[in-house]
Amino acid sequence: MIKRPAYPPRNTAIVMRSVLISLIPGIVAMTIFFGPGVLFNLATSIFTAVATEALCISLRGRALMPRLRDLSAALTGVLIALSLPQAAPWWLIVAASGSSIILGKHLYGGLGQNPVNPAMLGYALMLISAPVAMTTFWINPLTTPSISAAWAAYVGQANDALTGATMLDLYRTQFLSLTAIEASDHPLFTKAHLGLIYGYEWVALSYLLGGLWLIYQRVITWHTPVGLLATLIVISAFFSIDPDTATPVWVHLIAGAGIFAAFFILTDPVSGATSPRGRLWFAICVGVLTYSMRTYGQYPDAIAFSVLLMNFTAPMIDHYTRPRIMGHESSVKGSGGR
Amino acid sequence: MTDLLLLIVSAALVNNFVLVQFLGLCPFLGVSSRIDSALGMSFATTFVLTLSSVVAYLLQSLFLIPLDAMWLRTLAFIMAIAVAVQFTELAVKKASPLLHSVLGIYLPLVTSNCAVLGVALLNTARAYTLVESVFYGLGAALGFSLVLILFAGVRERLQLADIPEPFQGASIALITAGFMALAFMGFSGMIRL
Amino acid sequence: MADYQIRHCERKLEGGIYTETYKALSTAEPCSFVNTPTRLTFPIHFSGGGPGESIVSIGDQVAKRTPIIRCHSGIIHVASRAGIVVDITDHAMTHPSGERSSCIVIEPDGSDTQESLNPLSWPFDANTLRDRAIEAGVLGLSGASFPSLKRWIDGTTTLIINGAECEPYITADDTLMQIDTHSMIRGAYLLSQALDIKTIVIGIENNKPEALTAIEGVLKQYHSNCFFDIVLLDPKYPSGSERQLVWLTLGIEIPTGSRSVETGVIVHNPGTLIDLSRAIDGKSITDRLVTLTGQALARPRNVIAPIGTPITDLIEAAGTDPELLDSITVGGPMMGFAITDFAAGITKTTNCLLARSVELQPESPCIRCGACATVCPVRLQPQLMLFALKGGALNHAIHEGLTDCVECAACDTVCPSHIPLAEWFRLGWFQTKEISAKRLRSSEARERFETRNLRLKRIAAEQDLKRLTRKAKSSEALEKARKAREAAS
Amino acid sequence: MTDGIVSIGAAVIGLSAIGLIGGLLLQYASKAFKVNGNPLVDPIDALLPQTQCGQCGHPGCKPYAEAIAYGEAINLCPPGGQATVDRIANLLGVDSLALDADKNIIEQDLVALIIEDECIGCTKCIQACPVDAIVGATKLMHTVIMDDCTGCDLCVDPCPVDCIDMVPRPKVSNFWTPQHPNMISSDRFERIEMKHG
Repeated sequence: MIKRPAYPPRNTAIVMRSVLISLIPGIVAMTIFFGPGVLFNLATSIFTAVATEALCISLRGRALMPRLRDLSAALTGVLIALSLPQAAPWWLIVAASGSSIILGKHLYGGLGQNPVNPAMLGYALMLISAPVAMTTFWINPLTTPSISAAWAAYVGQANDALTGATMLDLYRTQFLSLTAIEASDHPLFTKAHLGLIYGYEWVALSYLLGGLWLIYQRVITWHTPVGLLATLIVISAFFSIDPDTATPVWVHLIAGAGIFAAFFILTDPVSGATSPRGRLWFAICVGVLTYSMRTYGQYPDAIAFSVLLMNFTAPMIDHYTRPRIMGHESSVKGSGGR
Repeated sequence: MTDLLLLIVSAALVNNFVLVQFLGLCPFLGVSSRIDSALGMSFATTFVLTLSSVVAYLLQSLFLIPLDAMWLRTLAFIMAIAVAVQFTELAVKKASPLLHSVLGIYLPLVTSNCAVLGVALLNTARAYTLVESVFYGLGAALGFSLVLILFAGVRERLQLADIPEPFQGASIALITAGFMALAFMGFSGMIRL
Repeated sequence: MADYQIRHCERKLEGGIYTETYKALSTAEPCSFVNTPTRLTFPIHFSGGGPGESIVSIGDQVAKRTPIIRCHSGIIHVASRAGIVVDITDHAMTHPSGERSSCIVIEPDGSDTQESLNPLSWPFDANTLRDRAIEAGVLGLSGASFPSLKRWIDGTTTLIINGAECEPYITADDTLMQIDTHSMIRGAYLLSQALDIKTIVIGIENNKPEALTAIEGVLKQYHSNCFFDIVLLDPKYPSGSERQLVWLTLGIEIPTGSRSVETGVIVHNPGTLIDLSRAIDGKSITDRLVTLTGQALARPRNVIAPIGTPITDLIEAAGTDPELLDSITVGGPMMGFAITDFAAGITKTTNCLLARSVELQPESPCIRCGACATVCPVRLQPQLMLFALKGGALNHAIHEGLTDCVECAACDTVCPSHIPLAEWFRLGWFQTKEISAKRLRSSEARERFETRNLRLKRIAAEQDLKRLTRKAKSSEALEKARKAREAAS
Repeated sequence: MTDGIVSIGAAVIGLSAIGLIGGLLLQYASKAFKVNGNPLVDPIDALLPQTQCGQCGHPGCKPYAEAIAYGEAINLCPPGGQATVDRIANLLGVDSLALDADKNIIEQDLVALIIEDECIGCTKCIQACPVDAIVGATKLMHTVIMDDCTGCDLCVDPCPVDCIDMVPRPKVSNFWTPQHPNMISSDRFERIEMKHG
């Protein structure tokens, strides 16, 4: 058992490395349940991200190695690959990864300056630009593609039998039209299949494991994940009083990107709120927005849009959740003389 | 009641005038470099928008329709808006001369703010009742204020960031506004009215 | 026996950090005296107590405790050893600016001639005591050389002895509390009597059991009508910072922009109280205890050295060749500053010389992780302040609370990007001061300009009036003359 | 046909009536919200350096502040430098301008110094000083009060014997500025290791 450190890591590269390590269980689970395409995507995405980062830095005439060594570009690449459809063709990955590094990060001056989450920006851009690929090139959880099938999907010749919409999308579009009784007979959603075949549970659990390890290592604080997950659970539990019309709690929690986002996307320190109270509010707002967009909006998983929206409110949240400075009467007005 | 609430949400977020319908971009870019001026502009625009939707409704129902003078609609609306704007300008100048100076030309330009005329025209085109007009105008104003203030917050941060030279100033602001519009696309399809 | 209690502090410092302390390095050997050096230097403007002027000239023979510098604030600094003033010149000094400034250089002649002031005898009032402290050159002895006399205003109810030496490495106050406990308690007691204070709080960290035992031993023998409240603190940095200490021991938050005296509390270091006790006996301040420590020194220990002793001599006294060191840290690793010219003499505020070689990690961009905010003892958001300062928006930084920063550098220590946050904040604070000084000057100029314009207007009006009356008179006379002439013709 | 004309006439009259009502409302508003003087002058004046040097073409800083409030260019103040231009631009929400190129830009904080050996005591400089920072009397030597001098150099030209120099302002003896954090990396050190566990 590794002893819990008393303070967060003392090095940006170690922070990024810890996040990368904690993603390993999730990646393994994804590969088991969704096939080797995940690994192709990862390799492409990381390569594109790091190459673009290197290009941008050298275009600005800055020192290359210190920035590449901090692994932030690689982490963005991994996050992009994990959030894109598993059967996505290579160009989608390259476009998402490259645009997130260039548009999301280096237009604003590189690490630490970007107002929005680069990975989510890349995802949202792709969702707008290539909506068909982004909504239908997910691996159907009832199948497990072979290496050759995964490669075919990678080069853009995906087999329709292997792919489909995400479970969250399916639930929304097909399942809600059925009654609860009909639903329990539906092959996709019977309890017997849960976890064993579809793997969503196992992937979510693996991400949860990695995320908890991050909290244990003090790389992230509990505020963000707890804020998002609790909000999702509470709201979906409230609305699922009527099971015929609402998506149940477990689908919200594990079928979408909820847990992955709670631990790895929202915790991006650069584009989020910075005070603990601010992080809690940030995550709660993302939760509310995500639920409403998932339920009423036209995109299946709205985490990316919610995160982007909240990124824009982060400066305001920072301003209004500032703790009271010692010796001051109120918390918002910070100025004073010595 | 629920309908009115949905009307506000729809006007403010789903069909946000600035980021979804791309109306009123001039003040959105012009006065968003500082939060305090954005706040002032928000109040001014909210006031003008709400007032002008009421006035437009009254003009429409009491003057244009009875006299069968719909061809004068644009003219009449612009006149009403101009009066409201001029009134606001005088009030702002009295209340906060600094804000008046900071808002500069953008305050009188609210007259030609297409969001304001847009709300008035949409109100009449959709045949909203008086209450609906007010709420629609209010929603549009809230949406405008929301994105203006948020954008100002982000721009204040951008001013301190180490942005590559070719992108400094207006270009990064436009890019960021584009990303903001991208984020607002998440609301699309949420409310169909 | 004095009335006293020992209690554990019930409050916990918000933020702050636990660091490796390395205190044992310098306490392994007992405290000792150093030999009188061959040269002593005394900066005229930077000896503590603000800018001043020399009251000796080159060639003067001075005795030990002969006054040599009078600060504009009134504080008098004395020669720490008898000798000859050989020079008054620009010289390196122990100061964060690293600049040279005019110093009095004295070569000790080894003689033992000395002057002293008349001892004060009880009863004396606060003013007498304050004048004595000024005359004897007692400073606050806290890092910022804040003259202690300003802290002495009426209405104080509590005296806190700051025994929380929370900076790593330094053991100067700890040692003083052990070797001169009686003087410290006496100084505190007499000060309390003069100011009519009934409670003396001793804030001491629980990693100093020897000092605690010594204090308890003295208090058991001591006769006083004060109540001594000994508070044991968690050894968390920066609990020895004034604002934090007042809050920890008394639960009082000093409002922003004011000092502890304004809430009726005065805080003094053990060294100040010992000096005060000596000053009452008529002895001006000539020596101080300095911790020589750090892994780069062969024999780290505490020494008592004459003020003005060059740093070179002290490094040699610690068994190390000064040539081997590039720079030395004056003060602790957290709030100290680096000195590269070892010819500089120690001042009344030099409590520690730290020599060590620690690898510097390269700085990388801030990722707003917020680690700094979690350790800030005043709950600032250092990451936002840094962003504003780096972008040149000083006002923004002030709005975020820049002026409340105590520059403890805890944020600096935990920063994963290795950004020198505290140094940015120090710079920002100085810029703030500079701007407000300029503002003040320009508003004074405006006033003088307006007064002058009014005066010029008034003078012009007066002259107009004079001319008009003169003209009126002369025209009257002219009229008369003309009439007379007309009448005549 | 007549219907159309009637309708057009009614519309035009109606519109005019509405215009009239609006006009009356605005007339009332302009009375009710009347502003006396220009309230911008004082905040602008507070930002100007108060050297009263007249290099902007106005007799003193306040008149220049008034001129700015009524639309004068904001970049005419050399003693304030670019920083002042930026601050005024920020206050008024206008674009900042580069300091006017015709003005000789003063990089340093200067003060006047009278070479006392050469002074003939003519009092011309005393009359020229806008802030009463020179003391002396006829036939007696004059001296500049350094703390009060704004460095406007208005006293230099009137001096008949050219005995006034502009010198850098003497440093206040205990004032110092810390080194810039970007500059001190060589002297910097890691503060301390954290205690783990």
